[in-house]
Amino acid sequence: APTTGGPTGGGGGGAKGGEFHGGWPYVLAPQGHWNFFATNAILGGGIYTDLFIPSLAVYRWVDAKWDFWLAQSAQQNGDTYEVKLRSGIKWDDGTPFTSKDVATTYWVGRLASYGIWNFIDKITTPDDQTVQFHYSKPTSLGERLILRNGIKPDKIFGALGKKAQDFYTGGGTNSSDAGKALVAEMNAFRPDKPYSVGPYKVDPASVTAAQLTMVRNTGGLFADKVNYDKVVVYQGETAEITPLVLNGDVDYATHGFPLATDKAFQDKGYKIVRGPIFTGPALYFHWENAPEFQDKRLRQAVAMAFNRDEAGKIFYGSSARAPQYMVGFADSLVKNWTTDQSKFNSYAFDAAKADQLMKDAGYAKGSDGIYAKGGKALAYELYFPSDFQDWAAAATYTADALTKFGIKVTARGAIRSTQLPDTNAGKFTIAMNPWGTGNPHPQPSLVRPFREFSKDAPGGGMKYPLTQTYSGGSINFDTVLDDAITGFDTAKQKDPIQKIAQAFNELLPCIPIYERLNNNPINDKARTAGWPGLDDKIYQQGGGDNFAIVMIMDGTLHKI
Amino acid sequence: MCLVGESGCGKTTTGRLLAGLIRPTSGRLLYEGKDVWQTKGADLARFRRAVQLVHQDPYASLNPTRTVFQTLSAPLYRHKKARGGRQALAAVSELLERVDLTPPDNFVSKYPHQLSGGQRQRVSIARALTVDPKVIVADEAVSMVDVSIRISLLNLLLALGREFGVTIVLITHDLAVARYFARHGRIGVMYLGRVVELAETESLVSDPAHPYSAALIAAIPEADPEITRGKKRVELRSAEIPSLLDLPPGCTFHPRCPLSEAGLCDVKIPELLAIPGHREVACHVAVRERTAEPAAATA
Amino acid sequence: MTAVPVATKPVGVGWDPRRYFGGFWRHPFARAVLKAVLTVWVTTTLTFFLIRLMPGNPVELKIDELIQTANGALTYDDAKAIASGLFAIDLNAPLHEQYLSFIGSLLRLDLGRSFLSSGTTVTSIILAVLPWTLFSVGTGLLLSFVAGIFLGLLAAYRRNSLLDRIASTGGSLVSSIPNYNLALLIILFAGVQWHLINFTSMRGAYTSGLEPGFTPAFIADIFYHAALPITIYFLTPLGHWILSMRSATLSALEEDYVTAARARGLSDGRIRTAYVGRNAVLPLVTQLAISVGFIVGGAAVIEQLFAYQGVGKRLLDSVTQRDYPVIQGVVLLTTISVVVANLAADLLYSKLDPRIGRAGGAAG
Amino acid sequence: MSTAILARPTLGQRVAGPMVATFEFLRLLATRPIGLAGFVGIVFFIFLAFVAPLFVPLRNDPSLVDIYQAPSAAHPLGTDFQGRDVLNQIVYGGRDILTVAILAALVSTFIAISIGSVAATVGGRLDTAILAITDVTLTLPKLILLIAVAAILRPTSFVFLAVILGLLQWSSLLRQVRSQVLSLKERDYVEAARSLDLGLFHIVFREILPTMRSYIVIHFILAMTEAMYAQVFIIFLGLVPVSGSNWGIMLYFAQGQGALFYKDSIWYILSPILAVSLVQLSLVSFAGALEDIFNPRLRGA
Amino acid sequence: MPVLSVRGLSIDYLTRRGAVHAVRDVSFELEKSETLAIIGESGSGKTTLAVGLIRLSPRGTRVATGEILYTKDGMTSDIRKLDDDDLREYRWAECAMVFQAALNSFNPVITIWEQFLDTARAHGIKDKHRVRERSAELLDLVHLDARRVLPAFPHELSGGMKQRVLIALALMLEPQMLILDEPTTALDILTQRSIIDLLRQLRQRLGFSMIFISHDLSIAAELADRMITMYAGRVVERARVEDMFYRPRHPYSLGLLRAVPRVSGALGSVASIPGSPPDLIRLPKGCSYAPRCPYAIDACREAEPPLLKVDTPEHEAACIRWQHVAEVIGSKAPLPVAEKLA
Ligand SMILES: Nc1ncnc2c1ncn2[C@@H]1O[C@H](COP(=O)(O)OP(=O)(O)OP(=O)(O)O)[C@@H](O)[C@H]1O
Ligand SMILES: Nc1ncnc2c1ncn2[C@@H]1O[C@H](COP(=O)(O)OP(=O)(O)OP(=O)(O)O)[C@@H](O)[C@H]1O
Ligand SMILES: [Mg+2]
Ligand SMILES: [Mg+2]
Repeated sequence: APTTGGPTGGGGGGAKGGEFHGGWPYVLAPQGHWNFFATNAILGGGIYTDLFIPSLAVYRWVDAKWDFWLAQSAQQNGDTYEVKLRSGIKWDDGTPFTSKDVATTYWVGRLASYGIWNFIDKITTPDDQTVQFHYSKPTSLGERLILRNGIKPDKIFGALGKKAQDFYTGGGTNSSDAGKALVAEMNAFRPDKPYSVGPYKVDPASVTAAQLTMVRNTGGLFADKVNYDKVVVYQGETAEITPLVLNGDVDYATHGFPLATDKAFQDKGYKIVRGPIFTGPALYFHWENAPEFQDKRLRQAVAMAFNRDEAGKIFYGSSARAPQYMVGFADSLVKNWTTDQSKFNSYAFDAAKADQLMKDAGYAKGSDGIYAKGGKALAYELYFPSDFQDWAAAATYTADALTKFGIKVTARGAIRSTQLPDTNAGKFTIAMNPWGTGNPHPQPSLVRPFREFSKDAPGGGMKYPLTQTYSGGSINFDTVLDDAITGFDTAKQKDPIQKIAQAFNELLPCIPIYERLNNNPINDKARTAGWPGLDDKIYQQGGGDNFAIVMIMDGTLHKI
Repeated sequence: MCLVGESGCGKTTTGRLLAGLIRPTSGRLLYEGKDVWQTKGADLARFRRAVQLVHQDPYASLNPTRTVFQTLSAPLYRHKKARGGRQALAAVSELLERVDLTPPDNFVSKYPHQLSGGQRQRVSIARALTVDPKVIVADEAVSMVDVSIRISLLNLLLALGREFGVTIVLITHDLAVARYFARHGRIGVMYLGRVVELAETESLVSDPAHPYSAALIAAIPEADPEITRGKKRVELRSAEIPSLLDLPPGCTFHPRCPLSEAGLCDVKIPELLAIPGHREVACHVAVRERTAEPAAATA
Repeated sequence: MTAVPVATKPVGVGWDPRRYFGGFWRHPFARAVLKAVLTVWVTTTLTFFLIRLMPGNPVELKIDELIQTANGALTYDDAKAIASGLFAIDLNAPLHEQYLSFIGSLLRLDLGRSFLSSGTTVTSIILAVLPWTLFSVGTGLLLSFVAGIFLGLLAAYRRNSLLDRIASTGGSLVSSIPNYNLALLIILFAGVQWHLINFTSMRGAYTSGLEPGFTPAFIADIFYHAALPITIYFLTPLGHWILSMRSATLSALEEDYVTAARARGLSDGRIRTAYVGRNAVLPLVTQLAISVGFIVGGAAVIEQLFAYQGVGKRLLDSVTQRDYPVIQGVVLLTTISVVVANLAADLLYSKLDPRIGRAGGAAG
Repeated sequence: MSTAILARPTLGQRVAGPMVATFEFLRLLATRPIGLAGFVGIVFFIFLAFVAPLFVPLRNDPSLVDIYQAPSAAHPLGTDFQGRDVLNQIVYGGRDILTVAILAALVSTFIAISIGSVAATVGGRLDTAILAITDVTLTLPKLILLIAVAAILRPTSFVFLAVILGLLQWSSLLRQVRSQVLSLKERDYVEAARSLDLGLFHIVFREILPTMRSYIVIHFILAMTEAMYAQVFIIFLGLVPVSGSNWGIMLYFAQGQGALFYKDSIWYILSPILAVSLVQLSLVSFAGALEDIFNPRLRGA
Repeated sequence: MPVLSVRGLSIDYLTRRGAVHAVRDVSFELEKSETLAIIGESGSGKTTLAVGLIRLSPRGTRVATGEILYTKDGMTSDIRKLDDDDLREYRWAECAMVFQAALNSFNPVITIWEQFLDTARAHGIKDKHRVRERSAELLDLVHLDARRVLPAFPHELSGGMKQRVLIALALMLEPQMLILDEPTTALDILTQRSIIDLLRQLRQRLGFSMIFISHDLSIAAELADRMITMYAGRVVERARVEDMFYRPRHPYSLGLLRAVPRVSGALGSVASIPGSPPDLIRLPKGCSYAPRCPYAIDACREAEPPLLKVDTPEHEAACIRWQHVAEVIGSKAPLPVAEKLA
């Protein structure tokens, strides 16, 4: 994979000053806090953290290359990944940014189970500007795991990092009691104020339930590049943010807006960005509770029996589409990661074909439904998370459509916090759970049906047997999934991925309904300018590498 | 038989006790020689039926949601005195005629709110009669009906007593009513939950033995200006009635009694004792004065 | 609006607690306190066990959430490792042990820590939001109580007048619309359709960046931000107060002591306040306390809709996140505040009604 | 004595009585326009929810080209986010809501009446215990508890939901029933029935409960409003597994799908709001009128 | 000059069923220091009349006709025409009233002292000390301990105490006139006796006029100088107390007297009046007592008889058969007095 490339993009074309208004559902103090290793940090996990605890680099999805942020450059030397850091950058309290900060971030991150630690065994800092990651299990996933974590200050977390480093080098593990205690200590740690090495820093006094303000951090990364004096983040989920966007208070929002809102935005003249998210809902069949679907023909029939494209469009309009290649990861990854797309069936809506498949499988269609040979009518419940409004819409649509097709499906929703434990525990016949994930590598997407919702789920999830037969012979998904990420040579990984993709496409362990595109409104009339045309490739950014942040950082966006 | 006494002195309680509706804290209630509260089930029910209560308030004693017929027929059906509507109607009509609600047809399907106080009281009496009681306890049965029709109700009760051999115990606070009703019987005077004097009516009225009875008779206003204005008064020592929760020791009347003797009345509770003249009285002084050998009587 | 309950006979029925509690029990306030403690205990225990009856546990949810937000940066195993690290409590211990340790720490006023933010105590979370709910609910409720009392009294005095009709019909109309519908209607019409109010600027409890303190600017600001919730808390029970006060006044007006006061030549003002008003208000005081419980509960959806940082919104969020200690804590603390409101009402009632304090019995 | 008279009290009570009573009731109701409107509203909504679906075909096919239409002849209340007819959903969405409300009211009224009258009649420790429990439940913040309970117990069927709602709201009625029965059982006519040895059954069902009939009816109606409020409340908050379609779910989706903010979707979000509010309004005004009618003291001039 | 002179007063209650003619064409006079008793069955309009005299009739009441003339210091005014302030002054300062439900006449939530104070203030007495002295004095008059009673709440007093407190309160402003509506009905006999004695003493000492309402003849016999018998809203007989008891001229008065048994003396013959009073909305034609009257003749059912002077100038009865009644008493029906004289 390419590991080169300096910062690209505009670079401060516009005038300085002005404000940028975004929205994010952050958690308020005291539950919200400034320990970004633990959950519920204020703005934690959100795109805006990049503005004050930026990562080493950000990924340019369409170009498939890294744009360096805190890193100056990075290099794979054998089993060692070496990162050179930018110099002259200071934390908001004046401390210079060094390799210690990076090392501390990853040592403490080990307590927070940073994924990279599955593949490396140590970090070294030969000098203030250099950090080395030593792989014990080489993997092509590693680069992203290293480059996309926000860097936290050694000054605040150093003590904890030291403890962690000593503990792990002494052979400690997270599962030991001492490890647990250390993890608990890490989680309970509460820095008393925010910190920043990025262009902006959060003004703690401004944090209310409604909004918070970030002001310039003069010594930070890109401090001279960014244009806005302030970044305001409005707090709230979709329902709370919608009126703000309509009111013109918010320049850019990332929430998943329903169609009505989408339309209202368009009426207001906002631009709507429809970038990829690489994920969406899928139908999962319980292997034992709905044994009829062990026959792949039935699953294939279901995939064709209803208009999956429309199921997505109900909520998102043009921000959703049924995947072309039903392979378990996003269409946009297919070209790069598979060798032969010709045999991928798209399962386009075709009731007649579906009928035929059902007939082949031995089912008869009566006037009021489809019957098995024994005369048993097919009837199921589709268990969906009711608080995911987009899914809820798709679920009711799907249930109605399948019922119309002849398989009686009743949609039953419960909030995610109820539905997920239930589906994990296998308490369903058909469930709606996600497929795909926002990683440029397809393997993490493929993990979901086979491991997350089946093998690894407490209670066994859908209980899908991982050894199956398909046209290419027998396949054990578990081992092939491991093969797919081994080594640094991504070209070599294409074979196992092609194999899973083909098997997935034939067997349909789950039926992806649609792939969601985001529908981010951009208000370029109130405060912000510099947004490229909607066909710009920047909008194809995925996986949290948010384009707005990228464009704030590189100075593309500016005030009107 | 009549029971008189001031308000709150326990007349109603006594009435309900008699009817077996409440259990005595101590002592026994004998019916046909048996202790009622020792009997069980059917016997107790039989006793309860034998003693019926007619309540004071004509507006509360009938269920407002039930017609006269329903009120009267329920016990008839229940105790198998009537089978089927026709029999019940006949029986009900007869009862109504008996209590002078004529013609019965006018009354059977009326609800209580369509009746006057006197008529309600008659229905109450008729209801008591459905179970052929041996005793009817009429608790202030006439106090709340108009003066003008009281006497006819009393007469009705008296007539029922005569005709059917029912013993009627009238409870009242109005001595005049008691005298009228029990002119051939006896009157019991109650004070703070105890019977203080029990005597034949005329002798009680003309010559009360207990100081409380005397005070009561002297205090009653009469419907005759000359008599009432010329009456002799009994001066009480206090106008306050003690609380039932905190009864004075000894004779409960002693704090108010003009005859009270320190060291006796405020210490010892007087028992209801027979004295000459077919009467019983609960007063140390009266017993002493009216009995030849007081020592023997108290022994 | 309930029919006047017929007084019970408090005397001599069955088990006499006086025998066991002696003089202490006889004091109505002591009884109210005992009842309050019992209520709190029951609620706490109830939620404790119900929560443990839930299938699944928060760890799974956390894993799901981590995977969703990490955008593939986490494998399932990593997420699982992180999530397990977050949860200090052992959900597999025997229930009674968990319960005892829970009650134990409760007695030390320790409500535990948030599952999802293990460095934060539940107490601090709730203390950060409860005051806002109490402030908005309290203000709304008191305003509506006062207004309702006033209008109800007026309506009763002008019985069958236009004012009476408007107040009692309008009141019952507003009261029968569920509060969440009312809130939606306000947003829909006053906010979105007619642009009467800029409700987006009213979000939160106060304006970002404003220094909290007892300054006029800050106080005006918190009222501005609480205006919408307060409006709802004001409107929803208003009709109930009007109608109750109206009927209480009507029956007070028929009391003999009112006629007697008139006969004594007392001024109308004095009769209206000390004789009619005061007696009519008495039964409403208890209702006021009970309605605190109702409104704090109803506040959940109102706070959600108006983005107000109260305890109700916190509860809903905790429910979605399965943050057990916080759910537990919120239920406990709201119960306590409701119970305290009840206690206060009992106390107030016995102050206002001399028949209670000394005779005992009727309290509660 | 003719048989006609014979028929009057017995049969009369069963047939003519109720008819006369109904007539009298309607006459009294007619003098209270608001109560009458409430009554008409209830009848209307019961018809709408339970009878109309038998005649109006269900039209829930999504149609993407028709979403968020403003009211028109074809869709008198417009269409929803799936292009489905809103009026049709209103017609079909009342049954569950009303059924749950009625069931919950039945549950709570049943608990209140049975336990309340038992407590009052039996007395003693049982009564003390019941009273203590009632007092405690009375002070519980019920909606808070409901949020927790609903989230935790996940009522999947509407009977279950109704039971939960019913279990949460019996306490105030129980206390009132108990004190009513306590005072009623001291009434002279109940005492008379006891001394006439008419039996416990007769006393409870013929003497005591009938006098409380109006009272129970009113409280049943009020319990319905309470249950309906709470039910829509938790559905709206998404705390109850949603299945099928009802006004609460409509509201939940309408709000979630952003109908609040889109100009053409007013009718979509307004419809369930109005349906729920109108039912509540009808119930409350009818109960108010009933109270007026049944309570002669308030009847007044 | 009478203190109070009522002329042709009629009071109706307006109900849905129609107007209840509770008081019809009532006229009477109350002389200074005299006690007038008004007796009659329940529902005969006594309370309506009494309340009407101080213009306190409840809502939905219509005073159809008549005047209530009140004289003080030679000045006569019509109560019906007083403005609000004068009316308030008239109430209690001139004419105090003890209500039928006297036990509920106190506001339960404020102390007796405050209610005394309220009354005083309403009539312009601002000086608390004076009020306290005066109340103590009055309570002493009714044999109560002011130190105990004043700070008490009403529920802490017994019925008899409340009744006495109310009488004390009534005397506070030294009214010329006291209206007592069944002041002793709810009390037991000994308490009743003490109240009666108290009233008699007070009247002797203070010399106020008193209207005493009761359906209990015996109390009237105790206290009254003159009596009025009311039936179905009308005054049917007006007489000095002895005349009323020993020489009644209206069959209803006679019936009432006969319906009451006695405690002392001979029992005599006692009898109820059959039937019940008429519906005051739809009154029968003619004499409203005719349906129950044993002496009624056809003429009685024709027209309502006016009050006729009988025997003495001070004795009036609304009966065209009054002579017949006189005969009956004279011949057949032994009245108590006849017995006593015999
Ligand atoms: N259920 C009860 N519980 C407690 N005390 C009671 C009860 N019933 C009656 N009492 C008390 O017992 C005493 C006697 O009451 P009871 O009703 O027998 O008096 P009474 O002589 O009938 O009075 P009245 O003439 O007013 O009817 C009273 O002091 C009363 O307060
Ligand atoms: N507020 C009212 N509305 C309608 N009718 C009334 C009202 N008050 C009293 N009445 C009727 O007016 C008539 C006279 O009532 P009033 O109270 O004056 O009688 P009373 O002689 O004082 O009776 P009692 O001896 O029972 O006190 C009765 O028939 C009564 O039913
Ligand atoms: Mg009694
Ligand atoms: Mg009267």
